[in-house]
Amino acid sequence: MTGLTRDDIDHILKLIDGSDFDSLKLETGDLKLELRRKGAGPATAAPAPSAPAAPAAPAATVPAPVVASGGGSEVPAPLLGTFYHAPKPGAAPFIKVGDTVTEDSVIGIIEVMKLMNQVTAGVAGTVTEILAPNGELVEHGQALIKVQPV
Amino acid sequence: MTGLTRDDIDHILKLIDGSDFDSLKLETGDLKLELRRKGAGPATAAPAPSAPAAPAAPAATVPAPVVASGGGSEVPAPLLGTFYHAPKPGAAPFIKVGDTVTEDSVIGIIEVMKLMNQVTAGVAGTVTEILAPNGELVEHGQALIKVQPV
Amino acid sequence: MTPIKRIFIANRGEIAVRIIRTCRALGIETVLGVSQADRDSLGAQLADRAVVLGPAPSTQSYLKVGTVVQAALGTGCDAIHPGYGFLSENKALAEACANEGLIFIGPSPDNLDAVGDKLTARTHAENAKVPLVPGGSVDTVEEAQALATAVGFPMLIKAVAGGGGRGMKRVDRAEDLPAQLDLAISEAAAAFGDGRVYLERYVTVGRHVEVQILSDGEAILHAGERDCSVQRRYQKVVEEAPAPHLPEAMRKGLHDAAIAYARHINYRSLGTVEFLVDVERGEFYFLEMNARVQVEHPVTEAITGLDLIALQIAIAEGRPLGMTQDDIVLTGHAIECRLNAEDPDNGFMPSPGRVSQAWFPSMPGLRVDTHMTPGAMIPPYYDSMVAKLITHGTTRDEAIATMQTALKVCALTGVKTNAGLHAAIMGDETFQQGGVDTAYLPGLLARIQQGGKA
Amino acid sequence: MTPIKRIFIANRGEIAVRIIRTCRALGIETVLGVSQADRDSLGAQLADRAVVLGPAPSTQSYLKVGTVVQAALGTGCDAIHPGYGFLSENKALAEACANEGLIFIGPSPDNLDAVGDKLTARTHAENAKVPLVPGGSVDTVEEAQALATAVGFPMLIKAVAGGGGRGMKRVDRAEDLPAQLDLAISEAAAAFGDGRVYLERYVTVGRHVEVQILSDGEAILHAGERDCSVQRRYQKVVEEAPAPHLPEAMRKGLHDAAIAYARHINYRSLGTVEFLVDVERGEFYFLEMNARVQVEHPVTEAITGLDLIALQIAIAEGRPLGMTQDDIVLTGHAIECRLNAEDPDNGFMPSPGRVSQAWFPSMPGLRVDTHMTPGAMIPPYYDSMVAKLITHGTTRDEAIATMQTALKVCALTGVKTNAGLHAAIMGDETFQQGGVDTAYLPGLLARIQQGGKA
Repeated sequence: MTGLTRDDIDHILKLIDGSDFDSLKLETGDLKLELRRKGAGPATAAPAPSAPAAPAAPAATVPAPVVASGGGSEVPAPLLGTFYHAPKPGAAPFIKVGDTVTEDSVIGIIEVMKLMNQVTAGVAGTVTEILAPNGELVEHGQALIKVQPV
Repeated sequence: MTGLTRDDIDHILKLIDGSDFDSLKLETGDLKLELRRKGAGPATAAPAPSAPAAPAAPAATVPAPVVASGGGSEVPAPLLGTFYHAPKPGAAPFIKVGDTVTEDSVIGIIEVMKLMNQVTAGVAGTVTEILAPNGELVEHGQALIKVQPV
Repeated sequence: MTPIKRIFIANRGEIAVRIIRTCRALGIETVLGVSQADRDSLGAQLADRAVVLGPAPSTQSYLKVGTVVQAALGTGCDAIHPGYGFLSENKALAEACANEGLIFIGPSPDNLDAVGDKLTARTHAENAKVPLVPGGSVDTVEEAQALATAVGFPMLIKAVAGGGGRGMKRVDRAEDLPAQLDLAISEAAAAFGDGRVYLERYVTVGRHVEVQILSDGEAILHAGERDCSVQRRYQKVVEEAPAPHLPEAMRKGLHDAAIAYARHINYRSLGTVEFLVDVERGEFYFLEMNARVQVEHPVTEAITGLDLIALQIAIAEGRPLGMTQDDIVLTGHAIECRLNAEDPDNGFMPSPGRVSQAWFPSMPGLRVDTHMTPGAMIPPYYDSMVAKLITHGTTRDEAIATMQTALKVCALTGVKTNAGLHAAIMGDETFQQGGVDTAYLPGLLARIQQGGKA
Repeated sequence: MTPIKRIFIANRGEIAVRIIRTCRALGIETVLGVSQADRDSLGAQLADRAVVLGPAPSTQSYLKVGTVVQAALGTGCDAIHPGYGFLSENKALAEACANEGLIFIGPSPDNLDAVGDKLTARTHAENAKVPLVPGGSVDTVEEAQALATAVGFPMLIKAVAGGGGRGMKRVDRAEDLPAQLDLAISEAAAAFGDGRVYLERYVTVGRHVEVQILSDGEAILHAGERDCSVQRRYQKVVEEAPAPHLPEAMRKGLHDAAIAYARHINYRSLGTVEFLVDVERGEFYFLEMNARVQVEHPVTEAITGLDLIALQIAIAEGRPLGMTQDDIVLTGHAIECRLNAEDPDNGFMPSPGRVSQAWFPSMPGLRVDTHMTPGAMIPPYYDSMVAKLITHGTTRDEAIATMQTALKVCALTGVKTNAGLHAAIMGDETFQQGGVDTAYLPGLLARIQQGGKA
């Protein structure tokens, strides 16, 4: 277990003082520190309507930035749209839990007004969780899947 | 230099989550961590009028709670009133920087409506700084002097 | 005339913020005395300076006369505004101010004497020919029995030193009187250190109507009346102005009686004379005079357009009111809902804690007086009132409709509040008809509890 | 008639909060699309749901038509409110809404066409017999010279695709015309991808007066006019209603012209027809029509008592206005000050950052529309307007006096603001006299800069 030094604490303080106060995330080694002001989190969700069937059109590829996390890396949605697990309705999903992915592995499709955008993992490792449900709206930056980096 | 462990961080997080959000003070070893929300500090002071001459009446004794601090212990005012360094105008001050005090040493007088309250140090050590000026209003809890504990 | 330059505010919460608002408009500096629990409160942030008086409990901070006066002097203030509650009607503070050359923004110590003791206040009312509930003071059981025979049961035994509903006993039958009297006397002695009691007729159906008085010592004017009959356990919940469905002769009678009382005691400042209106008999009785600004003063401000705090400060400065009764014109109807941090589902237990959202947007006809902000802390030590919603409309119906909208739009989350109760009252047909008495709210609460929709 | 149940708000800042306020009052749910920079904004907290559209820059979030429509569909909304700015007059959004079965809370794509292109708008005005600044479109230098001879110098060359002061060139002499025209055409082509320009007489002393239009497609009503002449670099700073010192015949002429224009293009929704009032000649000229709710709509709400956002939603639902011109009664005078986070001492540079205090208490006659709270972040990516102070009084003097008090009382600290400039304007004798033209504010700023007290 890595200990924090006084310099680390100074660094935390600087982050808080000089930057956005509402939330602070700090990662060092296997330690993840996350502060968020009460009441400042994302608003609670109104129920979404049932999603249309996933389309089968070919898709543009959008690399997803990777956010490191204590229990693995979360792959966030690179854009807002409807997230699909499979290339078309009834087809096998691009990935499932336990799969090994490379940075270029397609993990799903995000549709924006009939435009299909392939999403790649952006990180190599083992898929540990599928976070965003099939056929529902994902926000920009919303975590889609979780990957344990190799 | 003492390092913070993950448990320490958990403790910080608990303090923030479960308690008053506006400010957090943490001390461990010689490390002092203090967080305060921007804009939540005490209001800035309007100028105070010149204080009346210090009276010479005998005084009740009020023990001051001690607040540990990175650079020594601050002795806070146990009540609001006018703080006097000396028992009467022109007399020598009760203490000066460099003096050694015990817990029971009188460090000054706080007057509230002609009632004189002797303030004791509440901690043994060497006086390193006189913080509150003579003859001026001190708030409840305001730091009066600084003592380096022995 | 002594212009005030810097006011020490000896209070907290919404009224401290309300006073700061008028002071900023007038260009008067403010120093707020706060307890340790309130050092990050909105009032402390808005005042030009805030000083910590002492620890959280009021007895160690807001109620310490010497500390308050010392703090006012030490911060160069020339006046003290006591708000309501706490030291607002405390003669010792008014006297200490006089001794120290500070202006007490309130009436004189003599005025406070004349209204502070319930029995003295009753005597003044008698002398001013202001109607009183039939009754009087009693020392012995024999006196009490004679009085009861003359007045008739049910009767109420009240402690002279009581107030706000404390120290009251209802007696329905003559045979219960001796034992209840003994009990009342010993309870009063224990609770208030003053065993004196008096007997009054118990008025079963009554409305609480009070008249706002403005006096500069020469001109004594009224600013209309307020109806505060929507009460729970003697605590006002909803107030309005004017009082609905009052016969005009009775309304005028109330105004005249209030002025007569204030004139009789040479009252000078803002004040309120409270009456019990006996709907069955078509009569009204003097209850007491409050020698301070009231929580519900905004409904009067809404229908008169006056700034009562500004007037209170002007009177304290020695300025003449500069107006006559005809200058005070009442327009429309105003309603105030007291938003409390309390849990209506749990016996209205106080619900202190950290507020997550506090949003009271500008809306036509809405005024909100509050010290709440997102992230504000409601400490458990003080009153649970956290905001006052005041609506003003051309008609009473319009004021109610605006309040219903305001209750839907505004947000105070993170703590439990009585907002739902206010929505139930505003939506209730009986309240909408107007003119409810003090039995109304307990009845509505019982109906709600029985599962019947309010 | 299609009742709206859930509105997607495709905007940010104070107007998002303003729309949420009316939706809460109407019982309509809201979903707010935000950029990453605005995810903790007040609007995001108050909406029933907030979704992140994309990164901070508007081009990647607020301006992406497809993303906005997808977000509205994906969150189950049945309508989109575009606010002002951003996509509010974007025909592609209105069309996409129509294709996807969403109600666009604004006019039809055809209406947007009719007012979006400056030259088309001019042609419509001509056909509707609405007065235009003498001038017309030109393709060649010869055409321009002929036009200039007929109209007279000084003239203004305007880009057809320009707006908000961009793409304008003043020409004072005939010999400068050819070169300036060439320059204007190539600049317009470069800036807007559209090289078309037109020439107009340059009106040296003008007042900016605009008429609020309400149309359900059948009834076309006006809600009075607003005077927005206090401008700095074509940005409105102070607005008021009604326009002071306007001859009644001219006021009626403006109202009639606005209705004639709206009727000519079969306008249906809320809209504003802007005019330039030529004080010297006693004439007025059509400028353009804005097919959205305006920043300054609250001054009209103050003097009419209408909720323009509620009316805009009702029209979008297909409801009839349910009123006639006589039902719109104008009462008193209202003024709006746009509080911007900018540094007046440093060329009005935007001053983004974290707000420490934001306090806008209820005061008689004051309305504040804002998304500021203590601790709020003002991101550097968007408009610097952070609050609108609106005062309403029986007279213009009263509205000014209330604004002066409000500027003293309210607090927005932590960032620099133009509050001091507003105080200078409100205290300036020329402004107090009323009826200033668009040259007024630059003149006042010059006077202030020269050290002369405003």
